[in-house]
Amino acid sequence: AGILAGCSTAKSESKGNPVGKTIKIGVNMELSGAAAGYGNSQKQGIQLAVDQINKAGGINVDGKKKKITLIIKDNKTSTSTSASVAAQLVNKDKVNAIVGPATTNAGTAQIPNITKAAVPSVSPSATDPNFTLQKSGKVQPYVFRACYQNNFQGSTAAKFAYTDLKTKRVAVLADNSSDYGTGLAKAFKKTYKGKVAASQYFQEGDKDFNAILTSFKNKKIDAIYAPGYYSELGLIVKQARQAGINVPIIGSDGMADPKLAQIAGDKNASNVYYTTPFSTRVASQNGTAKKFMNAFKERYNEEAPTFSALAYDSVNMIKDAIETEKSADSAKIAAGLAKVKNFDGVTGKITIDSKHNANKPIVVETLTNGKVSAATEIK
Amino acid sequence: MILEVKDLVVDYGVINAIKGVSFKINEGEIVSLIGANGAGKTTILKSISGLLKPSSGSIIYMGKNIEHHKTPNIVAAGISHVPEGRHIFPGLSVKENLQMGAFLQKDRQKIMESLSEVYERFPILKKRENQDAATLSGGEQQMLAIGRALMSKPKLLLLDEPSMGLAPIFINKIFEIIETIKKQGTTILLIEQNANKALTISDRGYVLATGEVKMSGTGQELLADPAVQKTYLGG
Amino acid sequence: MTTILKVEHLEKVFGGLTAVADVSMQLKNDELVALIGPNGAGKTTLFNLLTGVIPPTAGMIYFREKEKLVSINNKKTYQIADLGFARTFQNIRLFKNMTVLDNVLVAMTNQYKEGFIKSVLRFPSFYRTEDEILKKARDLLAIFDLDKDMYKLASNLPYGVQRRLEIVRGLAMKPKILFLDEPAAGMNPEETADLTRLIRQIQQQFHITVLLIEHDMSLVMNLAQRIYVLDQGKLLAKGTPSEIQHDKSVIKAYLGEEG
Amino acid sequence: MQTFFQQLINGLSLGSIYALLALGYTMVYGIIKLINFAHGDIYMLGAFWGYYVINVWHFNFLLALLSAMVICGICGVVIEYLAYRPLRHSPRITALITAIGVSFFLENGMAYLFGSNARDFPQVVKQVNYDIGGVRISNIQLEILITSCILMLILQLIIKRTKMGRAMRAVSVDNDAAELVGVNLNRTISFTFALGSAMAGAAGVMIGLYYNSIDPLMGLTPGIKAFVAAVVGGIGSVPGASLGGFLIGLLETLVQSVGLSAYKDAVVYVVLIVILLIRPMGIFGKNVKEKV
Amino acid sequence: MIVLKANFKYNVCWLIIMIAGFYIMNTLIMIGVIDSFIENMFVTIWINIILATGLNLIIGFAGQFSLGHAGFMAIGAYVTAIVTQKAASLGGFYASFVIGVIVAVIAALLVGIPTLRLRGDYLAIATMGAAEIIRIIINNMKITNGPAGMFNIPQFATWPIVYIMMCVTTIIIVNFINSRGGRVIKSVREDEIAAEAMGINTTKWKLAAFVLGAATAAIAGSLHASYLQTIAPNDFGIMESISILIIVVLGGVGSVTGTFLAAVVLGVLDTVLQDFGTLRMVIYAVALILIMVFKPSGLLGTWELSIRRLFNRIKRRSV
Ligand SMILES: Nc1ncnc2c1ncn2[C@@H]1O[C@H](COP(=O)(O)OP(=O)(O)OP(=O)(O)O)[C@@H](O)[C@H]1O
Ligand SMILES: Nc1ncnc2c1ncn2[C@@H]1O[C@H](COP(=O)(O)OP(=O)(O)OP(=O)(O)O)[C@@H](O)[C@H]1O
Ligand SMILES: CC(C)C[C@H](N)C(=O)O
Ligand SMILES: [Mg+2]
Ligand SMILES: [Mg+2]
Repeated sequence: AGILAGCSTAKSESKGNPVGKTIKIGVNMELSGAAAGYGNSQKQGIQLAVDQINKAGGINVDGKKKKITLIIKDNKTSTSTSASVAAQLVNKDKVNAIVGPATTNAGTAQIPNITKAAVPSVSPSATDPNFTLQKSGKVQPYVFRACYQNNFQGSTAAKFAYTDLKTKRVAVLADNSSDYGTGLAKAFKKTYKGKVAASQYFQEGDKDFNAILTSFKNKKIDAIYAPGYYSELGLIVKQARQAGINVPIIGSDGMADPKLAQIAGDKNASNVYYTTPFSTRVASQNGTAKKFMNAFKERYNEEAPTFSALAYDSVNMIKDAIETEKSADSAKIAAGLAKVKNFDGVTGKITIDSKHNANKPIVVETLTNGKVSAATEIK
Repeated sequence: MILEVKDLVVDYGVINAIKGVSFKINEGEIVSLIGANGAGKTTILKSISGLLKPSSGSIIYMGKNIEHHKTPNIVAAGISHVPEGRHIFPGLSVKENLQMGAFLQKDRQKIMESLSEVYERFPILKKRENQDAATLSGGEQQMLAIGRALMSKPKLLLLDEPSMGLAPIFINKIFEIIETIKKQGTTILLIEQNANKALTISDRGYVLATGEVKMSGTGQELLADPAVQKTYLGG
Repeated sequence: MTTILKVEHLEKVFGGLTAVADVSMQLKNDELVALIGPNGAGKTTLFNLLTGVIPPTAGMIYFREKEKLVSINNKKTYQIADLGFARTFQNIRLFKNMTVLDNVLVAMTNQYKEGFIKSVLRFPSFYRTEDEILKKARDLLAIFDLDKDMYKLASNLPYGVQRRLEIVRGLAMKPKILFLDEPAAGMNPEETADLTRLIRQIQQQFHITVLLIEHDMSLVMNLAQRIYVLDQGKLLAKGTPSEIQHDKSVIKAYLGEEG
Repeated sequence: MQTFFQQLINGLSLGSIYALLALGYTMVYGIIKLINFAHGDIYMLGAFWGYYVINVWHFNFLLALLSAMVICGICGVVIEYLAYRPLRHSPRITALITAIGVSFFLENGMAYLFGSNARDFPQVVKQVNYDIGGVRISNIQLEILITSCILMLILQLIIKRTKMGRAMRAVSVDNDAAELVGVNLNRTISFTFALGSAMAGAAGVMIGLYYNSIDPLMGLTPGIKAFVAAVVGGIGSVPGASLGGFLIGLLETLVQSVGLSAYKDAVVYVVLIVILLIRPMGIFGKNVKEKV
Repeated sequence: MIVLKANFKYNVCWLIIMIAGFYIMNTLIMIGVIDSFIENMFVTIWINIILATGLNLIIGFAGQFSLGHAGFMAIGAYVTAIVTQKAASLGGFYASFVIGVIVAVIAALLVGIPTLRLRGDYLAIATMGAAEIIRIIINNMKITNGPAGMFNIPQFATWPIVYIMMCVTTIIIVNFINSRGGRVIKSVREDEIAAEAMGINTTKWKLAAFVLGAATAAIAGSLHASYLQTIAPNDFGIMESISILIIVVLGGVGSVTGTFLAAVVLGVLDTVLQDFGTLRMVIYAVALILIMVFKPSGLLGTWELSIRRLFNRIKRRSV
């Protein structure tokens, strides 16, 4: 075996994909499988951004306008397919940058392939703190994200719950099927100064939370922290209210979607809080966001979900990087992305830090009767 | 003439099991098909009752071609088949098995009548009425299979090796029963390894070998034939 | 002649039904004994008890190992088989989707060693063992004129041939005692006569004890040295063929008037 | 004590949902021994049908329910005709794979046509909560509970008392013999699929209404749970399926109420395995011993 | 000794085919025909082959319907991930193979001893449950990093290692099938009662096949983890077991050649379909149904490629 293994090919290191007639952006996305809902929202945001850019003539690359060609591929929410998609994008299609994937798992699976090819990626929603880091703790040179990482969002929620809502005892109910819920829950518990009276989990796709909620009832809690996505959170809010649990329910940006109130029922969606970068309320004050919201509504006939906004920003961060570097070669885009600063995104003013995380203001929105009634910026 | 089979050819995939067989059955007769293992006897019976679709040839029952009819329709027309290996319904009681036999009969009164007729003929079945059919002994299962076939009051009864695996005393009884069924007006097509007994009660018989009719005649003629004696009667 | 198998007060109850009731019997070395009785008498059940397929409700079964009769009541089927029991089944149980040869080789499993490592790495000794048992299997098949069908699937054999193969498979186990359950069922008289000759031949050639169930009296009366008659689970009679043929109770319960 | 009763209600109403789905599973399995993997997806189709007719054609609840049953029944028959019937004489594992294929097709086809996001089910029946000594139960929960019990009884009656039921039982044990007594095999199997699928359709509308959230993948998890329920109860047995459903619902509730929610499914599977080891054919399953 | 010599010839042929495959692959990579994308596709196919051959051994040859293959794969994957993160060396990698196989064998024994008494679909559902239990435990453990899974796993499994392991596991399984053990498990599949009556301890042999299958699944898992460098509990759910089952049935239950063919066909199909977005799985599903309806016994049924037969045919022709 050793002999055969020994004579395998030594790969010559290439230095990224140079730009051609157009700028090629690959999309490695969860379009089918468990995370298809998120992936398809993101695809909408990406397409909107690209169409807007192309309509405006393209991206200014050192004085020359170049249009974007999108190459969209489905990774069916599978790590091995994601790796294969990434390999195809960087080698066959010679893309200059990648947007996606949506999930941390699929996202990390593409890292070896894009790193070898020196093509940067921006994930709109991979939230694991270690996503952008190598094992040694050094930053992954080609990996960026447009969203918060869990620790930041979780600890913000903990502070908000303790300081602003003045809660002393909370129950934590986290989505246990991806890093998102558990990561946020972990960060929350670490920062929260009060007592965590109960800690339970649910799975993606669960529909019945009555048993857990009933068990919370006699725990004398002041609030529930429930990090997860709106499909389950909508049901949690609904069932909690129907069970007579009227304490605040605090969540994360996975809840920031108009569908939450639709599923929960407007009446039930009161006394609900969540951390988010992207707020329809903030948006009304933010020109960029407002334009995005309108364009989105016009094109897709629905309110823009957070995931579309994040994906929209991901594309525009790449545009920003190209413009700073005056080049759309993939290695250059990576360098440009690392320098993104005060970028005016629809999810706020984004600065990429040394760990390739997106720093941006965080807001806590309050739902009352299904409508956002207040938005507090947490510093 | 109640049944006529003309130039019947049946294939199992590439295997040509029946190679052009013709025979007739007159109303009220007992006709035997005899032949070695694998001669194609069962295949012919299955083709008549529609469980197998012939490749070519025709099967004419009471003047109508039935070779392309579906089994339930053939059963409805008055043909009843007691299959090789009995195929009773395990998990159903003896009584339910018999009731299944009258599946196409709508008149409850008639079903009750047939049921008591069958019980009269096979008193053991009455005794085992509520027992799971799967736990019956071989002989009892054989009676049940015949009883079930009689429940539909068939004009033509197809019997596939009814004496297989039965005790000698029982074999005699089965043949007696077949004769009485005939006397009550049912036509019978009988397959038997026990050629001696079968030909004795048969009006006519056909000898089958490798998918073809090799010989035919009245029961007595065949019994007396030296070739038949040698191969099928162990003489 | 020494006793090889001894059964004492054997009983088997299924739910409310006593299928075998207080049966005692003995088989001697090299004997050919028949077991007859009406349908449902419990013959097959008795076979199943003796070969460990089902456990008895009461009673003892002893088998001669070396010089002693030992109880095999609590042994599993495969352990009993290893002691030298072979059988055929009333409804043929061949390994249908395997070749005739493989059917026989499986029966020889416990007669040769072929470790996992050895067979996976294919040491030369692997081929030597395979060669050896292949030859043995082929010789055995030749006796029954089955060697020409060696590579056919068992399911493609005609019924009568399948029954013969089941007997070969049993013999391949090198048994001390062979149980045959209705070996002639579904055979015509000529085939039955062939089978009768064959059974006699193997019994003499291999020196084994044979116990057979059969409804075909031509075979039973030709072959058996002794006959046990079972009725409703109980022993109704035992004796030589001629004794049994004239036994009133046997005629009444089983043979019928013509015999 | 109050908590206990509340959890009991929670468990029963969750169980009634599993039971409702398990009934359809068990029927189809009972008759052609096919694990109809697509059963959960028919349930999803029912929910989506309800969603559209209520939103677009403004059907009332009952009409939506009945029409969903009809439509799903037809779907079941069509699926059987196209995907399973050609495989009637093939190994069972082949049919299982086509069933999986049908399931993929329905899930992804619906995702393609309608998007994979969850959407809210129109609330045509106003939810009313009854409070009995501090224990809450809603009218919809009651409705589901009662419906699944009634359907179970109806099914049991159909199978035990009607001619079609007898035909179904005959087909389930021996195809050839059933045909030989005049049973129309295809019609009987079609009927079974229609019945089982209609029940899944009913479940889709009711559960859609109850949880107020539907999506193309909604059939996956409950489908597998319902199958487990059917197995626990003894697959093929109608009362068994109901019992299995309730058992799993209660078990999940129990596990969650003691705080082990992370291991909810694991506990269900442990219990499944233990039950199978004690009763290899499930609780009500017939132990068909092979006669040697 | 004639048999020995003839077999030596066939074995050498197989060896030459395997080495030739390796060098063709190697050359194509060198001259740039195969880029990392195609390499990726091949490696995925090979890993699937390892998984599906093992499952075919259990389902096709031993006749035990197991739906829990992904669970054993998960064990191998996690052991390798954990071990190589602690000991990031080739030695650590190979050690993780061994440990993974050992853990998987223990798990297979724990699962198999009680459940293999069950039959058919009941066994399927029990093994599926067992695999889910394994997955849920992994999902809730600290050392496995919970649902987030593990990433930054050092890559030791390059394509040559995967290729060699595929050859090795295939040789093991095929040689097992074509020996005493293989005959015995097939007899158990055909008729347990008759096999018992031949002196065969059916429980032991069923378990042997199950454990061997589980061990190869663990190897596949190790390779998967090390090659992809990322694993998560969700990769090893019921759907993964089902997709392995699909390969087995599509190729033909009881045909190793068929498993190879089906893994390649599905692997290529899967790659081609990446461009179809949401429609991807719709097309896949339709393809699956059509293949099964028109080829119910799988692409190859139980047919096996046999060099011996090839030789004989050539010989006959030349005579
Ligand atoms: N399902 C099948 N597939 C392939 N060949 C078959 C099938 N059934 C029967 N045959 C073949 O068709 C031929 C006729 O079989 P058939 O069962 O009709 O014979 P038979 O005369 O009834 O024999 P027996 O006395 O053994 O019952 C035989 O060669 C048999 O091998
Ligand atoms: N597993 C079982 N469960 C219940 N009853 C059984 C079982 N096995 C056999 N029986 C019953 O035990 C009795 C004896 O059956 P057995 O098969 O031993 O009869 P037999 O003498 O072999 O008859 P035949 O000559 O018809 O084969 C029958 O009444 C049968 O129904
Ligand atoms: C879209 C979400 C399911 C992705 C999630 N935040 C993750 O990092 O895995
Ligand atoms: Mg026949
Ligand atoms: Mg018997």
